Amino acid sequence: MVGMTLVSWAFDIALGAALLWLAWRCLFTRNLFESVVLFVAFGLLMAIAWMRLEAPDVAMAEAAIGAGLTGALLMSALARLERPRTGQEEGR
Amino acid sequence: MIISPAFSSTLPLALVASSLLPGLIIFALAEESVRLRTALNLLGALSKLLLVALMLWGVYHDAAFETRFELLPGLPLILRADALSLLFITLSAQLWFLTTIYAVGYLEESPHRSRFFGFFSLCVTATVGVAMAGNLLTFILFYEMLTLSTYPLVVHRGTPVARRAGEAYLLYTVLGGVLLLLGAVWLYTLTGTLEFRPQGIVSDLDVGDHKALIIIFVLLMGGLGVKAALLPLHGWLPKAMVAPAPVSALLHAVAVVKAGAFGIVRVVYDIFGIQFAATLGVMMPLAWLASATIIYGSVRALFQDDLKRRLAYSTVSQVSYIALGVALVGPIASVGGLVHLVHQGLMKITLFFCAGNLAETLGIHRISEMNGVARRMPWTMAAFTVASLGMIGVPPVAGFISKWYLGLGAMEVGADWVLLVLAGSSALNALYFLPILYRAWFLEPEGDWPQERHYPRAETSLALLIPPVITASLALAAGLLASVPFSPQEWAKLVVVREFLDP
Amino acid sequence: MTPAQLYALVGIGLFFVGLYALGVRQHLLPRILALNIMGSGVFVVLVALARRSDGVDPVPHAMVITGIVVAVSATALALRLMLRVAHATGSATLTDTGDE
Amino acid sequence: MTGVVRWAFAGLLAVLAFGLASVVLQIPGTGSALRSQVMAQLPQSGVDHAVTAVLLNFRGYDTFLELVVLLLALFGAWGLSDSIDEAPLDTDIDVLTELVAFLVPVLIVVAAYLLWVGAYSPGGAFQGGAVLAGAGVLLSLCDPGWRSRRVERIGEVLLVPGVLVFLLVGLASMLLGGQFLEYPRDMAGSLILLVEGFAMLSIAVTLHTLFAGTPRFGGGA
Amino acid sequence: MAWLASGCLLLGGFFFLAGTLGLLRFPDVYSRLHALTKADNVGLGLVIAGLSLQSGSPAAAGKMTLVWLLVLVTSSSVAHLVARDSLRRGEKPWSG
Amino acid sequence: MAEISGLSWTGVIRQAAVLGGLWLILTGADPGSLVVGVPAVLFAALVSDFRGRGTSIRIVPLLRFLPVFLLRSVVAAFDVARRTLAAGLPISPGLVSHDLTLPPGASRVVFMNTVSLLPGTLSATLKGDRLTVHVLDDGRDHPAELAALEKTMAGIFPGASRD
Amino acid sequence: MTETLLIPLSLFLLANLLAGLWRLVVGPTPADRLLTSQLFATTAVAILLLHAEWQSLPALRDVALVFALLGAVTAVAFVRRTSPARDAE
Amino acid sequence: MSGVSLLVQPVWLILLPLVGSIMVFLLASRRAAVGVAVVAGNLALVAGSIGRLGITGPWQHSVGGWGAPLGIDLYLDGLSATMLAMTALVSLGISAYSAAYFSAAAARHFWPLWLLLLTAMNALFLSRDLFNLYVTLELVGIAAVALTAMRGQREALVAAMRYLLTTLLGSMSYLLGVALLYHSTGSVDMVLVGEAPIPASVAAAAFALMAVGLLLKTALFPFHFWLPGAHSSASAPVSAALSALVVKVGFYILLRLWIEVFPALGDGVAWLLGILGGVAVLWGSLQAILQQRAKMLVAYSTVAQLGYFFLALPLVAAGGSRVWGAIVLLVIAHALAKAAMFMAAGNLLAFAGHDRIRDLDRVVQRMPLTAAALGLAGVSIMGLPPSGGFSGKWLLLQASLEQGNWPIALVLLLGGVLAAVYVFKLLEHIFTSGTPLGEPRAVARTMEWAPLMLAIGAIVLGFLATTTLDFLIIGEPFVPGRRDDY
Repeated sequence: MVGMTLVSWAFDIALGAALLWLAWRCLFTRNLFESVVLFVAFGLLMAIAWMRLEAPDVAMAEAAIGAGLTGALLMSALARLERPRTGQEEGR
Repeated sequence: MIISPAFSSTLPLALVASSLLPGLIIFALAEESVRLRTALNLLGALSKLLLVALMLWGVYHDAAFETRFELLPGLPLILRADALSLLFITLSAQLWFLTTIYAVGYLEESPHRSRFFGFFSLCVTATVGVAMAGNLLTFILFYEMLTLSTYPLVVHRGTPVARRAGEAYLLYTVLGGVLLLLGAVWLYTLTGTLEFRPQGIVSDLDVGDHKALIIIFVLLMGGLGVKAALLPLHGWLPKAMVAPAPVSALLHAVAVVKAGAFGIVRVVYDIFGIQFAATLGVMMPLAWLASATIIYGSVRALFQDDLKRRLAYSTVSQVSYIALGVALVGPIASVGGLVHLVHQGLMKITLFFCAGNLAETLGIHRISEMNGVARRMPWTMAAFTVASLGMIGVPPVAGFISKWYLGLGAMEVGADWVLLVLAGSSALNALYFLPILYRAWFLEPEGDWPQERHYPRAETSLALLIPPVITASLALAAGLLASVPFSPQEWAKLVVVREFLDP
Repeated sequence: MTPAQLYALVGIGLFFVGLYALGVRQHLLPRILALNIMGSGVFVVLVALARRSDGVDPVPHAMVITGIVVAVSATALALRLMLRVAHATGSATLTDTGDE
Repeated sequence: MTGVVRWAFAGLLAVLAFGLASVVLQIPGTGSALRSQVMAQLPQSGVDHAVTAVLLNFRGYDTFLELVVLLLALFGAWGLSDSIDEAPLDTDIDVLTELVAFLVPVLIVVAAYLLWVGAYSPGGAFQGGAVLAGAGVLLSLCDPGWRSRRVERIGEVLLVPGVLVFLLVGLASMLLGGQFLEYPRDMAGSLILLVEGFAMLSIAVTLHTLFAGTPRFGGGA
Repeated sequence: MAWLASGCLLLGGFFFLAGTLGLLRFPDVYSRLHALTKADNVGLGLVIAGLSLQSGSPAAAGKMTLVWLLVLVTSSSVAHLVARDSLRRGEKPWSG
Repeated sequence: MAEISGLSWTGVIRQAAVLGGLWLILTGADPGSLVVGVPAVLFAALVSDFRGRGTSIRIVPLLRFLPVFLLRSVVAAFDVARRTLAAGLPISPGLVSHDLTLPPGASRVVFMNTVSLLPGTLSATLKGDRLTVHVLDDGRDHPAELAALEKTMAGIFPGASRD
Repeated sequence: MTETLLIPLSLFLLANLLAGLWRLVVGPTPADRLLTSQLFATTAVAILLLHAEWQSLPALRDVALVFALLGAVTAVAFVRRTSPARDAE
Repeated sequence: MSGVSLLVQPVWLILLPLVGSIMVFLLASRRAAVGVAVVAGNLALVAGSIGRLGITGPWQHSVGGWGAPLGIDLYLDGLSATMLAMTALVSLGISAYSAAYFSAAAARHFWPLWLLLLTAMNALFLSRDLFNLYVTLELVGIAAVALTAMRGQREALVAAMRYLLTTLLGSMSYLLGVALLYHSTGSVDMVLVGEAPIPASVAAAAFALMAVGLLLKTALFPFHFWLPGAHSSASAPVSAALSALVVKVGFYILLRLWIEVFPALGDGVAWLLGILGGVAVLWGSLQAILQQRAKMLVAYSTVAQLGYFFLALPLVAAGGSRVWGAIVLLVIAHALAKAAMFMAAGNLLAFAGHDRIRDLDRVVQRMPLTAAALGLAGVSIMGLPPSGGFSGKWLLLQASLEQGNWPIALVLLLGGVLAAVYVFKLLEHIFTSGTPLGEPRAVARTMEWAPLMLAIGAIVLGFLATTTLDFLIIGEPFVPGRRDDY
């Protein structure tokens, strides 16, 4: 059982370290696309972290949002960022 | 005489409203509705005169007029008419009436008249409020309102010079306001009240607080001294000369400088109590300062060629008579100071009206242009002459009465050096007024006037002519009939008796 | 030290990594991502500490779900805004302060 | 930011992080916070799953406001609407269209499943809504033309009921003598399902609109 | 049974490793796609098979099979899409 | 059978049946779930049919193909594993073209996806009817394998013969 | 027996996944990076399923389901939004 | 529950503007009319709540019927009612102004967002649940950002972006603090958290996090960097709403936290915030004096005026609810005056087509009502009598002198002088003559009356100071833990 705990710890430590490293790399790489993909990957690992924290509800929300929709949102934004168009001005 | 409480509490409000409401309505009026505006102005001025008369009668018979409203916790807004307030209110009500007439004539066809008369009315409202303030908070409220309503009048013409004058005016008055505020709040933390009471509210404080009290006194005097143009704080006054003549008249004779002087009287009498202030040892420095201002103003006036500037420095000098009278801590000197509040107002407003007439009718602004002007405008110069002589202190004009009481009062308290001040000041007054009179009456005109305008009925428009004539007459009357009941002198005595001698 | 505490520390770490990036990076996209990562850090703290001796407290889970919805809404808006800024100024940074 | 400032900033943050970390370690891990109360009241809540009970009942007000946040983000995004530049549709997108055609019905069913399962285990309106929004996003991605005028109008209308039904249920519970959102105990389960159902629709439409934008709306009335 | 389950799981893990190694070692995006699509999907399938054998619950097994099916469809489609995308970008396949 | 547009009741029913099965798997056949399940499944079926994606499938050839597919998938995985683990990285990739006989639509897509899962092949791009396949080992006889697979597919999808 | 395998295997898968990060960081093409995220998704599904068994949290299977479904969304967004519409040549 | 008591439930304050927002969103026309009607209705509801508060004292509403700590409680006492009343009044003025200000196309975006902002602020003032406050804070922040960005100009977009990043950062920091508190106390109800024993280090960290988050949103120096850009580049009614209301929200929460949750805060914190407040007063005023554009000047004036709220914090330990009352008085006075100022500045901008101060002398005097609004609002900002600003400053000055706290007194006075300088920098342009540069555009009457009425409100507040202060202490909001009696 001690072995099990050790493995479990190893899993948590690896996951935690990976999360921190991903966050760091995601925020400090100069390549925006890499940032975005790293962020998606970060979301995936976050979902695993929620799982480890016995929060399946949160894991599911994170899976749907962090890994799915946010990724699409970011990709879409990135695409438009690199293909600029003038937005319409309105109001005053 | 029995006055119902409801009446006695609404009368002060009515007095304030009689100029406030017309003022607010005038703001909303179109520029073209001259008649309505004039009618409103006169209506307000007349109704104020009427209310003042009513109040004079009441106060003379010991009636109390008071309105209270809780403004801050434990600090009400108090409007109260006592003898001292009425001295000031009467003066301002009368002069407002006359100045209104004068201003209607003076500003004919100039732009922004609605704005001008609106602020003009607010200015008078503030003056009335200052006069009736029943505590220091109320006083400050109206005192600041006075600042705000006179600023637009100072910069009314909108020229760069006017705006610079306005900036200077604001700089002085705002800083003064800060000093006043600080002093008032500090005082309140010591006493728990700011109400004006005969004998003051601070005399029973610990000796340990006396040092603080002295600082508070200095702060309050600093705040009030700005408007009263006490020596280091007078800088704004000559600059403010750029304002239209009725404004100058109002600033110098009635509203602003008098509010400052009146405030000094109030603080000395009803906050500190004159005897206590004397024991604090703050009165002698005030007397010295006032004396210095008197001499300094006169000397500066001597070297001005611009007529209004000369009159302005004369104001600096003359207003300090009031402070001096109070600072000497004697009933007789006090009468002199208080009565000068009225007398100086009457005389100085006459002078400014006349200066305005010269500028408006002939385009004359400088003394060196005044040669022979009396031949062209005898009535105006007659009024000017009466007022100048009064300023110098020639009997029987009102100014003599003031100086007489001041001199007597000084001797009574053993401050003989004041006589020297008075004498010196009078001599300087003579030095800067008599040459003007000489030029006007005895020298030949040097060709055409700078910008002459002709009027069918008289030497100038009647609206411009009548007010100075009346004020000159009043100044003369105040001197001649000084002992008649309700004369300024008698009323000043009443004030002194009630607030000074009665325990 | 428990795993919960480990994750709480990771959450703190994420919060500060995000904060540092928010302060240092110029481009708006990493800054928006930084806020999201900071948010994740906070959520992790909230959920990690919910693992108590006697079971899991569901209230923070509900809070975090609410927080995630709020975060995604804000992110969507921020991305929109970033695009408009980029189109209007020609660069997706805030170096051009527009304070003139 | 210059190097020195950067290092100073990093150092400061490091110090703060260590401080905060030590504080977090001091928080007592004992005590059950609100767990015991949630568990005690769970039978009254109308659902069997604690998180859903908290989200939709105990702290339903937060969820209500969360729907308002979504609506707000949408209104805000509309104010910023920009011309949308879709990649032009190419001719041979068989794999993509078939993938989407395969996934969309599955996503719809799974979304409904998550909604239903929320009463018993993890899941619920938000997760379901996100999955459903995924379907919308896929549709927008592979076929920008799918949002016809009619679909758009339906979408616009569907934005609202999430908040509105929640609100009406809350008001009804007030009229029945309770507080706002105090469901009658025996109806709580059905009411929560009702609220969640509409919330899911609105969440999905909102998330999808946030992704896809609304070119028409931006043009003004 | 347990042995079979364990075997499936281990084999699944092995394929995952292979997929990752392929991703790391293969020279271009196309060959990496091969590695990923084939190895990881089969790896996942084996893991799922092992878990299904282990849990013995048909409901769980059904759900897991469903998951596998979905992953299969999406990842093969995505593989195609990514390959097409790379070709369009002018990404030359590695040769030799 | 497959309708390009409009509503076909058989299509809806077939879709509904498939999705209903999905629902039952998801919920573990909980009868209480039908309150949500029935409308959701019907709605999803309608949506999918509105979009004209109904396709009929022959069950028997499908069942016959499944084990083959599974086996070859595993083979494919082993193939990849072998190549990645080998020291010399024994691959020689290349592109192979293949002209499709399957018509556009589901069958073609299923074919392409299957190609990607089978050993050594990855459907890379499609232009018109010409499918480009990326192969890991260009030495093998890919055209034949592809043609065979296509034939199997045509058997599974009855509507997909090209004549 | 199998029980004891679950958690080491998930740790192994995690390590696997982290190794994949290398590809994510070096790229070189966007497609390579995206591929890695697909690897992550698949591996994460496996980890989730393993944990569902091990932690006795069947709900995690639903999470895995959501993963499997929505992992495609990012990829589709990638190919549709960032890629050129036609061939480069 | 009788009909009347059903109607004066606090939830209506949230539901009415929310439903209104959805309505104007769905409407095809008449958005402004509906919007103004909703805001007027909101004022009526607030009046009703105030009436009930006067009769029955403070009351609470447990949403969902659970009650804290499991559920969320809404709570209304003198303080929250005062903030609600302030919001209702100012937003009515802003709404009237906006009805004339926005074109039909812009109105379509403005009204739904604006009513949601009102919803959010009402919800925030009613909440006493720390997590619920986070949600409402986000609502307020996002709505404010969206409104800022709505104008679409370059500066507005950049400023909105910076604002968004700042406000989100603030929310995150706040939420982390909430997380620490929740896990130390097992509750997010303010009163319960305040009563629970919290380890000192945790309390300190939580307070620091929450305070920094809120200060970012309140733009206390040195966190004010985002404010001038955002407040000056937004459209006039939005600027008014941001400066008058939105920045107060963070301060309000901080105030509640200070009293309820962290009553044992040491003098050090008060002094730290006080010093920052003092610097804000001086720095903001100086910056305002240096500005060349009217809206920037007014925006920096907000930085300065916000400083007063914090400047007074070192006094509250000894001064108690009197000092709090004075601060709240200043908050209200600033809300009224600053809204008026921003709308007046908007009129100048609309009329002249620019807001360069040195070229304004041909503009201001053409709009006497706007000039009057500027002047009266300026009176309150300068702290001259009679005005709410004066009353507040008087009370603070009194408290600082009573406690012998001279530095604060001096900053108070100096701030007033500096305020006079920048206010008159604008005002002096009323009194010049000349023809306008370019073609002036007429401004709708309501756009002139709305700021004037608010400015008059700021003056009238000076006369209602005692009433306000008496009302404010219903339920003793400034005494920790007193709210459990109800």
